Amino acid sequence: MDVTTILLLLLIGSIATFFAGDKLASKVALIFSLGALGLSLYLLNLLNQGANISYIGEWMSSPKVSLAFKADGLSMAMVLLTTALTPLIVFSSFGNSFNNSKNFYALVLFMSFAMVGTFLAVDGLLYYIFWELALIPIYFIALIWGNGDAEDRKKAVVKFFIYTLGGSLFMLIAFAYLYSKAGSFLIGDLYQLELTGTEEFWIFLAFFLAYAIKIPIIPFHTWQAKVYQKAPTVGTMLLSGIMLKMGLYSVIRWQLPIAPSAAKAYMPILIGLSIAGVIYGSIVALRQKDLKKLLAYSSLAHVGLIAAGCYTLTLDGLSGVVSQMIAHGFVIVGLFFAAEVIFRRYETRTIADLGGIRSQTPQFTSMFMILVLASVALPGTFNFVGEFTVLYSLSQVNIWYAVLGGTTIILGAYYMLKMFQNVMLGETNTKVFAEVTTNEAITFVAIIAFLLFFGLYPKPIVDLVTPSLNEILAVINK
Amino acid sequence: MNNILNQIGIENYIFLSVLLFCIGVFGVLYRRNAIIVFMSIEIMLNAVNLLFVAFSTYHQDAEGQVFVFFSMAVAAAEVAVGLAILVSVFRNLGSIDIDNLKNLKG
Amino acid sequence: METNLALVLLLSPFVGFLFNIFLGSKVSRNVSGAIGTLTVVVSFLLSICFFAQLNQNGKPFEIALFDWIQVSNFKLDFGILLDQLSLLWLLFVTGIGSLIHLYSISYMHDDENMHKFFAYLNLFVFFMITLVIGSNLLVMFIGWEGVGLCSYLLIGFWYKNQPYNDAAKKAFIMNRIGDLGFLIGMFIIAALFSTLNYTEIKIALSAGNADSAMLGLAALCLFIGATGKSAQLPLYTWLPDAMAGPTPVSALIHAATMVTAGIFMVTRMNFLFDLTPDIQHIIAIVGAATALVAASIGLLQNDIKKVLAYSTVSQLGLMFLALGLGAYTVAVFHVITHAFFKACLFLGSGSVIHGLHGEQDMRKMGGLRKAMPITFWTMMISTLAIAGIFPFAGFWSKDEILMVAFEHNKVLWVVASIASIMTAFYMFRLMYLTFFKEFRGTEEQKHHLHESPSLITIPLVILAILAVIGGAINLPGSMWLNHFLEPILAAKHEAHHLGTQEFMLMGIALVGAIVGIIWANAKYIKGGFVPKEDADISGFNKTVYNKYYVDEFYTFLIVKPINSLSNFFRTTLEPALGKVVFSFGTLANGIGTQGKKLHNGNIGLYLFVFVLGICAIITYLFIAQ
Amino acid sequence: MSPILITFYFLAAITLATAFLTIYSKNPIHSAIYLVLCFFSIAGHYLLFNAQFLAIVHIIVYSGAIMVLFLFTIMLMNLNKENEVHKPRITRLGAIVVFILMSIVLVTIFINSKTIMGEYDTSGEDFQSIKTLGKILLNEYMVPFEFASILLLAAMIGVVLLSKKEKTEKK
Repeated sequence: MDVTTILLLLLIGSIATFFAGDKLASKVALIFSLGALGLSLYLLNLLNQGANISYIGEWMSSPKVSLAFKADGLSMAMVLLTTALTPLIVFSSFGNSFNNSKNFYALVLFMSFAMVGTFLAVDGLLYYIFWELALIPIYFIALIWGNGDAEDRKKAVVKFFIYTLGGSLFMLIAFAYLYSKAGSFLIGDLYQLELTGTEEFWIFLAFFLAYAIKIPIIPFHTWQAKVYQKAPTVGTMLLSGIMLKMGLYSVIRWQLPIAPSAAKAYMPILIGLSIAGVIYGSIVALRQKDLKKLLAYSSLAHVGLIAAGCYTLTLDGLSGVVSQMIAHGFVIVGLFFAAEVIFRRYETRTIADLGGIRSQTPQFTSMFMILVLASVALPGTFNFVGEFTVLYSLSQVNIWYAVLGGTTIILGAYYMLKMFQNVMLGETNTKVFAEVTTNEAITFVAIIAFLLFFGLYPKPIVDLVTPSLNEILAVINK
Repeated sequence: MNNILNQIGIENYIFLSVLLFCIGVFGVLYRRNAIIVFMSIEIMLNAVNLLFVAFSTYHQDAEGQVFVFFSMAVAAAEVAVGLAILVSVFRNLGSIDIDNLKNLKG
Repeated sequence: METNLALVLLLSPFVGFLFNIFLGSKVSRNVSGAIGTLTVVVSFLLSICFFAQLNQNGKPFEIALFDWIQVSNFKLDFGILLDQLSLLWLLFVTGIGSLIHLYSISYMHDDENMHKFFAYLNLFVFFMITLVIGSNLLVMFIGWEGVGLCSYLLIGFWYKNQPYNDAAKKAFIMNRIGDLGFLIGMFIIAALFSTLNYTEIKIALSAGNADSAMLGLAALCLFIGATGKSAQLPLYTWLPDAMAGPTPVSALIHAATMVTAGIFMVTRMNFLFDLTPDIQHIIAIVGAATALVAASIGLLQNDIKKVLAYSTVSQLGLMFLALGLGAYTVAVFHVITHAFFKACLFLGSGSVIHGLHGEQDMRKMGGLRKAMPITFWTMMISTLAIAGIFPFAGFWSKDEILMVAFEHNKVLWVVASIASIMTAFYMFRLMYLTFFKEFRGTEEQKHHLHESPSLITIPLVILAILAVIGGAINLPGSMWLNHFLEPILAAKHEAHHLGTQEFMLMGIALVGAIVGIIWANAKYIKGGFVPKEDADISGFNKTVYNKYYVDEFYTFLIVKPINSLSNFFRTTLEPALGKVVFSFGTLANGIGTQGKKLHNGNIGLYLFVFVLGICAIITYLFIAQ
Repeated sequence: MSPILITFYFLAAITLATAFLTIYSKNPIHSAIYLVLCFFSIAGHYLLFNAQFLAIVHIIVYSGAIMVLFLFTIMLMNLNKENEVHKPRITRLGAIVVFILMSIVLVTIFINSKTIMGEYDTSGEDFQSIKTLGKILLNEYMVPFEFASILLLAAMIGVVLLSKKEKTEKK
């Protein structure tokens, strides 16, 4: 039993969904994604018992590429994030009807497959293939099932596709160079490379371009808001909940250990840029008129803080980053789902057209409120654990980083509460807002329960990732 | 058996081939008539064949000649197809002036 | 056993919250209110038990429940610490909390969302207890943010009114500014001592090898946190706006309990502040300035609750003055007495508002003495207490603050005294305008004037009694509070021996208060003066009436720039960045367009280039060899 | 000057001259005839090397088959008029320049590469008689030989398809 079974299950699920036909597609997708969740939990259990669930096989001899999937705590945490969010995302879309839903759900599962592959692969080229593979389904999801004017959408999505693809090419170049030095793509061999300062700088820069665009760190974020707005909510959830974590995960797994001295040398710039993203994203979010765009910029701000945590190169920073990644993944999916719930009833996402919903739907209000509060990192939610640890690690590097990064708790509260006030509160809206359905409520409750539970007891996740982060830090500090 | 090159020298053949080849190139560039251009290509092909045979003798090895044999086979096929294309071009355009063939424009 | 009891003490209000939020709409209003009240009473009773136990054996009760957040150099657990300080706070938080819950059953009876009100109120008590009984700073921070959240929820309780929501949002964000300070302070402390546990910090500090500059910074950051929560300069502006919430909320959260969290925190960390005299100076100055500024604004306010709000800010300023002077016990003493009489005043004003069906403008009140005798008398007692009249509770505590100030710094003493005189004036102004002379409201309101039901008056009476006798806990002779808190606050301040100077100071304070009362009496009773309409106010009065335009100043200085920056980013910078990215695409397109011209379809040209290319390649290969 | 050398110069002169005239003649028919002469002279060179098999194949394929094709095509298109418009002067000048450049490049390179070549040796073995070549072709080069036939077959089919008159257009 090794981790490839998850990959296989998702791939088979994707194919099965495609052949299940339009009527059954969503249910088949849900079953397979739940299966993947169960399987990854089982594998996690095996890992905790000390079993070897990695898989290394031959693939190509020249260039020497192997099918290497390694599962340590960090990878498993990210895989679990993916496999836990996928059924949620699939389930959350039960209230929508899509044309050609078999293609749609097959693409969703396929994307999940590619993302899990990215998190597991430890062979550079294999990782790169999965990394790019994940881009293809989201391109079609956003392009075909998106909303708004088709021309506008096409422009935004194509820009996103080419932009991220262009960034990744630099990463490919870096891998090619590393291969020429090491004669192998395996991560262990790449870790052991002795690179000169100049080489490290260029490799770091190449990785940085790929990841900064994917994460996104300002000023590489321009694709984000439009795509989030135009993509269908499922696509937005996949993008913001999981896909941008691919970038952050890769920073930890690939960029920092391969080019550690560059990371150390440019730490102030990197942290500065990330924190600038925090403040910039928060400020831009203040005056957004579209609910999804506002959430997109809030995501930009939060991810900026996470990236800053990555570049502190401390154990606290990295473990905080993992917690915050998972927490943010859940909360942003929840928030986008709330936007979707509103859209299903009011057919609009313009904040100015909303308001006065609270009096009609107490349940939805409470759940939305909790998600908003989690997003502003109220103590007791998992986000607080992550944000606290990240800010703490920043303060260890330099107290001013923590002060500047900490503005997120002020500005974040400002724009989120302003949004909540304009969307939910005020005189009762003239349009009827139906209370959430059971399906919708289940999605919300699952997310909220997760956030609150780990907010009070984050130990399992921290314990899971700490050993692997220590290994990576050992490589960084060697 | 005497090596013929003892009396002529490989250089002479090289120069001959080079000149022949360059004449072919010149023809390709100089003329507009597609048939003449085609002939120039044949000349270039022959120049190369000649060199092959010369070196085959130089090395006292048959490989070169075998290669020439195949290249002749290919040349025959190529000429047949090329001329057929020319015929069909002529049929459609009424001319085989290569300056008229501008449909490849990007 | 003790652990379980402590957990019950903590979780009982939370159970009330869960009940009310999930089942509150299904049971009747009275049941929901009763459950809400009962859960708090349970906590109160348990607090008494613990208090009695502690009084007996003097040993604080500390327990770590489970590991929470783990960072590289230390672990944070979810710990409970029940010592003298936290139990003192627990007693009055749960005690006054119970009374106010009781009061709310009647006060909120007609509100459609009554069960939610009780849910939030219970949640508030839960978080307040968490804040108080945590054994480390981070658990305090949970409560700290949690009470901020409840404050947000309760200020915006009438959510259909957008200005109320604005006030709620403002309160939350102002608090968060302070919270950031708190967080940073925690980070510094954690970096210095690798722990956030109070006892461990204290031990580490007594080793005395910490960098004093960093300690100062940590203390300053924590104090910034306190200014946010306790509404001190420059972050006080949210508290008057917070009066948008229902009156019991103002009484509980914005007068008696939550706003004293800052004082609790500074007292908790007294060992840290004692080591940083510079920061103590800052605290004292900020406290005195706040007392004066808020009192002066209070002089001219016409909204009955706003007057009380500014009075609260001013009194909190006095407490911080005491803290800054190192007189922690005095501050705690004033916190407790203030909790009694200010809660009583707020509840009384709530009773008035209830009687007038929501009218809050004092210009439209007057002559209510006869219609609402109990409310009048209880409020009168509390007013005397807050004005500092012998022998009411406020006299003792305020007098101690003034005495401490006199000992340390005469300027601060003068400022504090002026603030006290102003307090006496505006409080009696409030009483005169509300209860004396003729009724100035509409006929219909006059017709409906009535005393509030007993559920409202009973808490008033209890609180009034406490306002009378509350001073007893720390009378200059016995100094019970000082002794009780001695294990926590290494008694720097020996009890004052009652000498001539002390009696003189008491006399001056008393005279000052009486001057304030006479001044108010002369103006509003004898002069029959009624404040003018908003439009008619002019000159300096207008500046004061408009709160020195501080809100406008903040809007102009911070909110507007951020918003216009946001607009600038959104409309200018974002598209510009987008264009930069797009320019790569445009560049590629341009190369394509130009390159297209080379492909003109001229085979001759292609051949030329081809041959030249061959020449070049051959030459290159040859030279390269 | 040995007779062989004189023969070589004679043949070389014919080759170059006829090649040049092929390109230079304005009448395509003349070009074709010069080309035939050129091919014959090249066959002569082959004979000079004693490569009888190639010489004969060359004459059959080039002078026979290919030239016939050329001539047929020229006749078919009725191109025996000297009506070709010359390219612009600049192009012709360019062609000459490129011709010279190419010659110089190639000649220089061959001259410089001469040092690598060794002595002319005589192995004494028979390496180019028809018998030997036949053996080599049908043993070592069996597969390519067969492929060559397939190529020719394919070319044949292609030519038939290409030169067939398209009927679809008329419909």
